[in-house]
Amino acid sequence: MATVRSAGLAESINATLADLLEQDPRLLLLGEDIGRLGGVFRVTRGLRERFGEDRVRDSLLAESTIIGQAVGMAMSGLVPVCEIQFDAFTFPAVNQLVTQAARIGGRWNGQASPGLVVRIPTGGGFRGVEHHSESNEALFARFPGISVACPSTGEDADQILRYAVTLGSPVLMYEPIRLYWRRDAVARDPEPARSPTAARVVRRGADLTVVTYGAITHEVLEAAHALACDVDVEVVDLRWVAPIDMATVLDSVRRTGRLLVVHEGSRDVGIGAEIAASVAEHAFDALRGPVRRLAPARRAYPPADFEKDYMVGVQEIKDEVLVMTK
Amino acid sequence: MATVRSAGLAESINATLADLLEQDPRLLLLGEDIGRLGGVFRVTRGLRERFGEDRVRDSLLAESTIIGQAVGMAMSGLVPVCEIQFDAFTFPAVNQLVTQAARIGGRWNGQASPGLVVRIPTGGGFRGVEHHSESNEALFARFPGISVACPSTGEDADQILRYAVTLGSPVLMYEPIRLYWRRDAVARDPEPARSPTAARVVRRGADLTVVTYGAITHEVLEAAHALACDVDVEVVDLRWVAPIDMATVLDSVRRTGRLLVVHEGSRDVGIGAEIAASVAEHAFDALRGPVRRLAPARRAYPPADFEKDYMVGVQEIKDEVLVMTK
Amino acid sequence: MALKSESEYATDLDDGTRRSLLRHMLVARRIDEEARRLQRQGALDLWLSCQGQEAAQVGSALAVGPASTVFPSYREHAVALLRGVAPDELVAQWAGRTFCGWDPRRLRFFPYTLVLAAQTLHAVGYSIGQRLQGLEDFVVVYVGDGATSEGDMSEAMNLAAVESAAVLFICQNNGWAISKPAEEQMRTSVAERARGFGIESVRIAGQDPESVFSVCSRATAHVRGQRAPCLVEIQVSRFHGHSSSDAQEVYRSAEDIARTRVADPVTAYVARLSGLGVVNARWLDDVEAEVRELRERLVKEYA
Amino acid sequence: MALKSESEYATDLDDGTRRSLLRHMLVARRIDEEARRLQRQGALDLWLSCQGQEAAQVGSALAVGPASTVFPSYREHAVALLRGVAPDELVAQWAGRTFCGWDPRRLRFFPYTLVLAAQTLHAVGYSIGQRLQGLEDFVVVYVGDGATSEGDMSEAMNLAAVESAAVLFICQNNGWAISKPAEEQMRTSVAERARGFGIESVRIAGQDPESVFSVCSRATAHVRGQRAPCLVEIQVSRFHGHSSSDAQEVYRSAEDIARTRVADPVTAYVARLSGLGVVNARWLDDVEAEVRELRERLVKEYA
Ligand SMILES: Cc1ncc(C[n+]2csc(CCOP(=O)(O)OP(=O)(O)O)c2C)c(N)n1
Ligand SMILES: Cc1ncc(C[n+]2csc(CCOP(=O)(O)OP(=O)(O)O)c2C)c(N)n1
Ligand SMILES: [Mg+2]
Ligand SMILES: [Mg+2]
Repeated sequence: MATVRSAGLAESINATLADLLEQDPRLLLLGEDIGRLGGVFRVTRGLRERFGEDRVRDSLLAESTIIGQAVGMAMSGLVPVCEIQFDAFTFPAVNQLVTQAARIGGRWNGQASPGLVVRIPTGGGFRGVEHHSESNEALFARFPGISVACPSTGEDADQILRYAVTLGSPVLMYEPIRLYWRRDAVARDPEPARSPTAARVVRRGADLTVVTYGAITHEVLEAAHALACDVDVEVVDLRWVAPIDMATVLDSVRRTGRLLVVHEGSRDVGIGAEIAASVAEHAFDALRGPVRRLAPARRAYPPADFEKDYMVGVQEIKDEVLVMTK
Repeated sequence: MATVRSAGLAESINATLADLLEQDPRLLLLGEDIGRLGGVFRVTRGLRERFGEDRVRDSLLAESTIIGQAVGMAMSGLVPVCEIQFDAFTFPAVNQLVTQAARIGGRWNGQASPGLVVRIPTGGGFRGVEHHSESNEALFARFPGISVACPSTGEDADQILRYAVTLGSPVLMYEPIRLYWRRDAVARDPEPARSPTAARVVRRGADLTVVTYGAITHEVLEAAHALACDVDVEVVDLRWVAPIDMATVLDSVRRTGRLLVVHEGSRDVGIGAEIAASVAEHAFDALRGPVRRLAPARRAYPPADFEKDYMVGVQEIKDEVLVMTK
Repeated sequence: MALKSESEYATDLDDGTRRSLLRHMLVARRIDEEARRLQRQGALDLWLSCQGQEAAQVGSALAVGPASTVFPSYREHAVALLRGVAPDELVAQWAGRTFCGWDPRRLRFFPYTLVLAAQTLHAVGYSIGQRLQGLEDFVVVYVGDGATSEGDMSEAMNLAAVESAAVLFICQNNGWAISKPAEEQMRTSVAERARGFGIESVRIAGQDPESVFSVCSRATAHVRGQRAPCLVEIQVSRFHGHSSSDAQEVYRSAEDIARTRVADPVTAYVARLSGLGVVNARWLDDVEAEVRELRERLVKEYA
Repeated sequence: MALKSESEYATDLDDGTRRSLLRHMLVARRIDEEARRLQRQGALDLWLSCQGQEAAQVGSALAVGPASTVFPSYREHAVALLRGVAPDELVAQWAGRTFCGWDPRRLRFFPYTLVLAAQTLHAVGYSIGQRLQGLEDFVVVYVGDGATSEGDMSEAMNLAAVESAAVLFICQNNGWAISKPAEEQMRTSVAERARGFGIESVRIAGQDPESVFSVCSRATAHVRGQRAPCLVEIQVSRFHGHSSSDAQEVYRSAEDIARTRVADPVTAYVARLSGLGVVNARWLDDVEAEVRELRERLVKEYA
């Protein structure tokens, strides 16, 4: 299995943020402990020293304040890039995100286009304590007016961020915590995505399509490589879960005839459901067998000792692919 | 088309609440304006006079306070039945619902089982102003530890409430605003649901299964009756969207070979996606054609003048059924 | 400057300002009456009347001046009209045509927010954002007594205090949040609560537009001078139900409603300025004629 | 009763109480040291040290008495131990075994809440619920300085004030919310903020367990006597980083950290009681022996 070395996600995002701050005076960063400390994951390390405390702002400890204030700043013409400290702490800000940030454009009859980005460290696998390992991207994917990105590499995060700050409506970017410092990755198909918002076929294959996104893309690729002699798996990295690039997914399934969706967020009413349902509607005739989803069951992310049972691993992915293709 | 007269949903819920308050001294009601006023929809009318202000409590104007306080009350052994004034105003309480109410049982290692019900007026079609016509049940359906009910009749609401107060974990009940005072309904198959949490086949049919829930069940039944000469439609009223009674759905689809899901909440990453995905996985071989979903697109509920275009009506349901069966 | 109690403010307004106050109050009252009528006829889906709150709204809106940016709640119709929102633009959202009938940017009067207290954080964020860009950062945000219970209001006060943001909070305490009396919504007052966060505040009666104007002028000067937030709590009366869907007779005593109506700030100010000779019948007729035209245009557009 | 400032409290505790305070402080310190060690060895995933906050925790926990129900935040290890949580039960959640290692109901010490300030509303609701059932309704809720910025904290204070709930809020202000200094988190103090909501409050230094005990005893008497909430803000020092993952050297000056350590409440109280002859070497040895056993059991279970 060919692996490549690359910058960790944290390093890559840090560099992109620095570059964006450099280029656009309207941009500022806002979040708990992002300044002095450089963030609990050190993603914003060094930026306060470089750009000053006005532009790299240690916010109050209140997530509704972070987003509500950012909405106002965006109205004033700034482009706030917020950080929520851990995925689960987005909940106190749900009201400001869903009923306010997402709706300003419509409420202002298109006269306001808030540039607003929210970076959210997400996902498990690092023995986090309660509430520190969640994957809640599907919550926001339902809501109109919000875009949701889930990069699995530093390059994607870079492209997403650069696009997000220009979009004029809120973008949430979910950053997998366990990729922040990971430096080696399974090699990917070199063909780039068609556009900043497009999905990307990261491995070409003929027998079965796996649609995935975020950190677990790495496990999917690993499984695909491990199975290479038996099954030729195509892997689609969605990169965005709202809106979803269904064209790329449908195109792939029409070629392979089989669909497996794999994600780290829990299964029920999740992104996998949306993909499976769309494929079962729009590529029904191409399907050679049932569409399947592989994702944690609908239960709380458990204490660290039990997270292995909860999370989907390379072995389960391999097993699932084999069941579907035998 | 046979229609029957029945008590409106508001009247029915009022009677059930009165009965529950009568029977169980641990039960209390908590919500904005539910006491003196009897609720903005008058669902709790007369109850404060009858049971006193301690048990029918006009809460502070803060949804996080309502739920957070109810969590504490539930810990003390009471069974709070809360009301949120309109669906969209649940958002300030999302944190208390998802990270707290839903997780107490697990956090206490099963030693606490909070009895906690939240009644939420939902849905559109009455020319409501911004934020007053939403259907956000799918948001909560994702989260473990919360059950979500969506009754379409007074009898179902009654059965759901009586079950919910005994469950020992939070239940959200979405009450369609436009059914509060509606007194006539298309006749339903008399066979009752197998259990309080089961879906119910409200119309037997052979050609196609429509899975639906909540207020729009009435439009689905109307459409089914209107098409009766051409297509024999089976209608499944889910009644609960979390957990979902997939057995009843799969059983139906295995008989009819076709699935259409209809709901009022927006389509993407919604309940319909979950149903369609599960059917495409577990009843794939029974399917005679693509599964389809009929639900509003991913955009904000519009101003009243445009709600007709947004909502799914009887005509669209009929059209969809005909397309799928021709 | 520390804010003083209402009685310490001399109300030495010039006659032009006084007439301006009265004119805006009369316009607001008449448009509100027309909107209520339109609602009863089915032309509007809903109406939240501002009757009884005109002195508070006009007095404060005139005091803060046109350079300020206003974040309203949803009942600030008198402020809206004073700011240049046309009557037909004002009612458009209550007729189900749009979420905001006016041009928020041009008027610096932002859209109504129906999710209570959410706008308070936007207001503070906007002020900070303006300041960071070296732009006019004086912001006024309106909020009701009931809405102050929402966490966002407290968070906004804390943020404004910590950032020393140039935000004037105006709480119109009309004694009710739908059916919940303000005394049961809080133990103290909104003004006391603001001080707890480190925000200077004052609580005043809202019957007399001149004292409201004076207090809000000084509060404005304070915010601009100190570049620090300030809160003015204005006690007003709500004449009608919470909205056109609300029958306040269910939860409010007949005497209380009657008492409210007697203390009508509009009729009282008409009487006062007439008595002082600041306005006369001719002036009043002119205003009524002007208003009649506005109403006719409104009726033509909506009825 | 109005709460008085710290100096007005005579500290006329009996020697038994004094020894009890010291004993609990020593146990907490040693268990915390062991937990830090276990974390460094990889036996615990994370540890949030309570070192420097023992006087505040032990003084308050002893004062409120065993009949109270405690809603902790997540750093109240000294309170936990005093309440009867065994050391291995205490660290179980930080070792990834469970979300709560003890029996919350039996100990009336409820699970830690990691979503900041959420527990403040539970505490008030619980107290109201108990009162409605005619049961013991005295509740103590702990919260950090940073967490008070969350809307839930303000909502809880308002609810407690309006309902006159028997809740004692204890804010341990350790000067930091991870890397954010408390002075930048608020303009005033948590105590002042509480008063704004109509809650009696007092702000005290948290070095001396006796004055904490006295103040919290009176606050308890106030809550129980008046059936009204009360807030005690206790200024404490955080010796170590926010958690074992946090290198406070990045954002905190070396002098500040050093200053903190000098003012160690545990060593100071050992010295004081030794000097007064309330404890002697033998007594201290006995405590250390007892603690050694607890530590050994802990290490056996986790290392
Ligand atoms: C978050 C939220 N919860 C509930 C409501 C429903 N609601 C609309 S207005 C209102 C009362 C508001 O009272 P107050 O703030 O005093 O303003 P007033 O209507 O008296 O001007 C309520 C409960 C809402 N709009 N938003
Ligand atoms: C809602 C929420 N936001 C953010 C966090 C992350 N977080 C955990 S502790 C902490 C700082 C808390 O500071 P403080 O309340 O002063 O308590 P201390 O840790 O100093 O005891 C933060 C930001 C969280 N746990 N919950
Ligand atoms: Mg009011
Ligand atoms: Mg702290």
